[in-house]
Amino acid sequence: MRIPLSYVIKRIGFLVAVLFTAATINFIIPKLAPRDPVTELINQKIASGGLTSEGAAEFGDSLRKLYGLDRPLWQQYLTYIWNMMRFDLGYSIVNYPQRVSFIINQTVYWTLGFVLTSTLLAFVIGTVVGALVGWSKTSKWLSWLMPPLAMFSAVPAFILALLLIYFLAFKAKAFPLRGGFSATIVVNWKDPKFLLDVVHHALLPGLSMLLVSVGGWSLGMRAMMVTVEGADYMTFADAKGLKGPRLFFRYALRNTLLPQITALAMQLGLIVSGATLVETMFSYPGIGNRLGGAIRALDYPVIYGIVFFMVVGIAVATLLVDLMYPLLDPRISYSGG
Amino acid sequence: MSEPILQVKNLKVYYYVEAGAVKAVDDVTFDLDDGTKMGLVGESGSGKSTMAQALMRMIKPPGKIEGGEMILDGVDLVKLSTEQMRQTKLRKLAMIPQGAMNALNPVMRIDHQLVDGMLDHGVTLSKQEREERVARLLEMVDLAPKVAKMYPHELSGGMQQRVTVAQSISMEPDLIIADEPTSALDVVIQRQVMETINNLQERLGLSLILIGHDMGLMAQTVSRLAVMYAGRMMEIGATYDMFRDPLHPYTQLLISSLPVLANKGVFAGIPGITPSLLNPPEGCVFHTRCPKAWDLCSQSTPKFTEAQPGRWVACHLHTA
Amino acid sequence: MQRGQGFKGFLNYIRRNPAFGGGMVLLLLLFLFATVAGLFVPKEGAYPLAAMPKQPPGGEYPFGTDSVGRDLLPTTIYGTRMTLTIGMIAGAIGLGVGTVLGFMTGYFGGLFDTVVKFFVDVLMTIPSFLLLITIAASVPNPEDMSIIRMALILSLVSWVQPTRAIRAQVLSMRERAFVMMAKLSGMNGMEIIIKELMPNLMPYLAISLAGAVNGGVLGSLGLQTLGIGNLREPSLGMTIYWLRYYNAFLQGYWWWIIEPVTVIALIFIAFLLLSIGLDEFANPRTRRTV
Amino acid sequence: MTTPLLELKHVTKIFGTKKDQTVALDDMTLALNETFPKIITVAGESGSGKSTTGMLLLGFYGPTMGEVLFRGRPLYELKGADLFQFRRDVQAVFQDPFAVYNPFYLVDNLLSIPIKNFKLASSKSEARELMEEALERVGLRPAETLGRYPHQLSGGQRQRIAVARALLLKPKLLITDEPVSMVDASLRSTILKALRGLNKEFGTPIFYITHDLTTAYHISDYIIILYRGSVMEAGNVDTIIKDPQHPYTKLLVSSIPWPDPDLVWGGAEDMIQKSQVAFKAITGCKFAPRCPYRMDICDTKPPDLYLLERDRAAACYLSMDNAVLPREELTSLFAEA
Repeated sequence: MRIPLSYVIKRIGFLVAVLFTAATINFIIPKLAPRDPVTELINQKIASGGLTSEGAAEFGDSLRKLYGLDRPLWQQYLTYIWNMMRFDLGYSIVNYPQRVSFIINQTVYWTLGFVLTSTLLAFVIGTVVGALVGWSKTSKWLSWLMPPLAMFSAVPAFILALLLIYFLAFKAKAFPLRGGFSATIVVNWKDPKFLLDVVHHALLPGLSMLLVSVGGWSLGMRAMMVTVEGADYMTFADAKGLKGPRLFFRYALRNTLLPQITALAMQLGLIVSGATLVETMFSYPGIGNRLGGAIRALDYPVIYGIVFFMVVGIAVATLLVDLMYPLLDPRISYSGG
Repeated sequence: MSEPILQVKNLKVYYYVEAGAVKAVDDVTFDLDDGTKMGLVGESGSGKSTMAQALMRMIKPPGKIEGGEMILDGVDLVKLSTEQMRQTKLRKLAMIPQGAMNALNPVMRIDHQLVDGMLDHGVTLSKQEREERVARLLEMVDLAPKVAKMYPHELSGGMQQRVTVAQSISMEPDLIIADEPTSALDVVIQRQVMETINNLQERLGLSLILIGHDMGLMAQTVSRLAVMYAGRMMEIGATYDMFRDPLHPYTQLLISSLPVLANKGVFAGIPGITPSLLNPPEGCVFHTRCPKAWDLCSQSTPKFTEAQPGRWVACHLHTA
Repeated sequence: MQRGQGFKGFLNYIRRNPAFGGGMVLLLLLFLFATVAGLFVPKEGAYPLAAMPKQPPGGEYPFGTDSVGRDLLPTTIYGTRMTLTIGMIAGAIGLGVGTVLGFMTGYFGGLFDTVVKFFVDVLMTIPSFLLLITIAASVPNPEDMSIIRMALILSLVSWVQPTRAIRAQVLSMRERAFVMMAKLSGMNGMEIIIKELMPNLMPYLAISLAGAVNGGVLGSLGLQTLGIGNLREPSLGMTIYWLRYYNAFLQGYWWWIIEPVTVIALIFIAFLLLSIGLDEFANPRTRRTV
Repeated sequence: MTTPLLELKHVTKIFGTKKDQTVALDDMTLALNETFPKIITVAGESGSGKSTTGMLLLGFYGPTMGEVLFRGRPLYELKGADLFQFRRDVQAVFQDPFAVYNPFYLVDNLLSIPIKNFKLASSKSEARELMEEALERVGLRPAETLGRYPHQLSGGQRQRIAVARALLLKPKLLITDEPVSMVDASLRSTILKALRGLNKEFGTPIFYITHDLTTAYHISDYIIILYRGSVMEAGNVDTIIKDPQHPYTKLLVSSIPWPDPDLVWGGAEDMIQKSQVAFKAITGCKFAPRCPYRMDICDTKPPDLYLLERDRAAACYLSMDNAVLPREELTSLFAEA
């Protein structure tokens, strides 16, 4: 099955629109807010003793020139968009002269590791469990799984994380309380001991993401399974005397996967938001925790930069899921609408 | 006279709802001779579709086969285990479904759908045999070989229905149950599909039960006709006799309400409304609307009896 | 769905739809906890230095105290009240805007619909929480934001989902034959929206409201946990922020963790049950015909 | 000549996007007069444009090209009192006897709302009388019908209430779209009889849309046979059903399943082609790809309507020896001799 080019172009056009809107929001909001990053930076420098109040005005003007803040708004906007297109996200105020892109690069892989793993695992487990529970021919005890899974799905991951930390890390001492690796270990990605330590640290944050999303996927899957079981093609397949496994996998599951994958595309944003807070709870060295830190320190370029980066990531991932969809559904027509 | 391929005896299918038992099929008895086409007509709520589901043993809860026998080629389907019934389906008893546009798996190519039923009934086929089998089945229903590699949505409603017909004959069953197979199709296509089914029935010597509400279609296709009303069998006989000399007052009214070429502008309906299946009237279920009803009709249920050779009717007018 | 059977009918319905009943009861209990309990417990206890610090539950402090001397009973009561209030204001605004936009765009279509649909689609891709962070962190003095300002910020994103959901429902419903019939009976557009569509969409409006309030609560918790929002006034998110700030884990102050987490979990479980129940109400799968 | 009540003028309706277009109705001109109390059937298979014609006449679709005129004024121009008058004068009965009811209200609403809006009664009791009278005319007992919800009545009862509504409103024109196709056979006659009664007693013209030539033959005076948006044959219903001239009409008529064991399908076998040619851009007669009498001329341009008799015309080159009836004068076929 081929993906029609016009569909790809249309979809990419939408991606550009999303990114453009996100960038514009990022540009406008600070301008609307009655606060001046330069003054704040100067105040910080004064407070930290790096600058005297006499030199402040002069320093401020030179800074404004450096950031282009003395130019007309539309010029600033164009420069800003141009910078965004090159992924030039500027400098951190607090950790000047660290570039925001450097901070992202430093933290993003930590996040990707545990978020991708837990999301995929949760998606697979949740889909299978939901499918089995929804399938009328499986035994009924399976449906007892649903209430606890549903409970977990209702609670935000970072709230569940608190409980996991307290019970599993603090009380049972089965997992580390915080961080991405032990303070006592030498960072060496080629050392299996270090890798094991990293995995050990990632397990609890991953588990809190996993527990929360498994319930959601299985609830959705169960509902779709019930709908599909009522479809005419299932009745006819049953009338053909097909064996149970074929009915389940080739007919029911195959048809429910499509909406499930749509749901995955829709959930990406929620997953990233959830991961941000989970990382904060665990002081995990990922991008979300870094965002939390920037918020506490009011380090605006880092906040805007990371948010923009996350939006790009989600938009691209959504695009990929959307492009995958037609490979699974032969019915899709891309003629528009 | 050949032996009956199917004998249905005192079949009862009830649906249990909060308010009580809905008697969707109540005490239905009939025989079907080998190699015949029988039509089963009835209005909505008559139980004709429930009959189809019951014969396939596909009654879903809260429905249940409450009693009776369905003997297909000497085997009582009611008594079979789920697995035995699964093996019976397609091999001895197949179905042509109603909703042509939704009866095929939308994400599977036609050839796979045509073959998988056979595979699950113990037929082993090499890749080449498979292709030949699919091509022959498609040819039998007048479809081009290229249809094998297509998806259902690429086919018109008539073509999809032909695929389901091909599916149903793939293991040459004894009996095919067609549940309003053309109700979603245009007249010309309807005629084509029905003629295809007719040809196959004759060629393969199958028996066929055609379920529907369209008396016109019945007049055109079946040799015997069974009329159901409110869950009960009213009358069975040769199609021609049923149209020309209906015995049961319900059949009489039904036939006279039909628009034919000769009676333009004559509009005769059956007054009254169908009774509730939850609380069917005492006695004959039709007595509330029957112009010929008398005391006895509201007191005792008429027996379904052979009034003339090959002609069965459930009416007190004919039991005496 | 059967109507016109009064309270008994309602009870009967609850029996067939226990999720709906469970959600309602749980939510009601939480409301009572946040309101009635407040009549007996003064708010003063919810501020630092109001009590003996680091006390486990019991005796004078049934919920215990935190490490700076907040009594956790009033903190939880007033925190729940604050969190629910923020969620309800944001949810109500979101539903209000969403209803107006959803009906207008869904029923009348046109350029306005195209524009709104585009923004909704874009905002569905941009996670609302990230948008909230950007906005909330940019306002002056994010650390002492009022309830109203917090709720208003949350409502900047809480209209998106309701708009989308209601628009979709209206789109499918406006093609229904009874709408054509209403036109043929001399009804105009607004009359049709209010008299014909609205009543049928009630369950969907209720689902949207539950979703929007749920989203508001979740958003406020998330922001407060990151330290955006009023950190002096008691709220559930603020409690989470402080317990992390003072490393309640390392000290083993279990009550400080368990209490807010339990209340938060109960709030979300109530919303989950409610939305499952409302969904069942809107699309009953048990409708059977013979 | 008086202005017709409702008129299609060179109306073309195209559905779909630029790439994937379906011409539902192709250059149709038709005038319906309130002073001509006949029943005109529009018949055709799915995709013939018959229902689209109804929707255009009711103003629920706008034409892609051409105009729909109510008393000489385009429908889209109508506002306020004029639009109200249009709604008052042109009424409809639809196919699905459930969908026309708002499930939230009692079935009474279907009758009481137009009575209220169109001010047909001066008091509540008068309104009640009107409703009861109309219900009795379609064979319903008011006590068993009013005060119920739609799901508490049978399909036949619901459809009869819809017909009662038309009887009560006594419109200047009634458009019925497959009014009996979802109703049991034993009730069809009752409903058709009520429609015929409205037509005969109150002189209401009826535009009867159907795929079912048996009911068309029984109820109507004239018939228009549509195929893929174009008129194939039109005129007196008796002669067309008993002696069709256009090859398409022949095919249709020969496929009617008459409920008569003496009238079994036969003849016209040669017309039924096994596999249908894919429809590409057709420059000539739309039926040519399926037509057994296809000639070279058929592919050149669409045939005109040729006048076979005073009240009958066919769009087929086989009839080209006859006088041409300009397509915009289709209505002239439906006139008293």
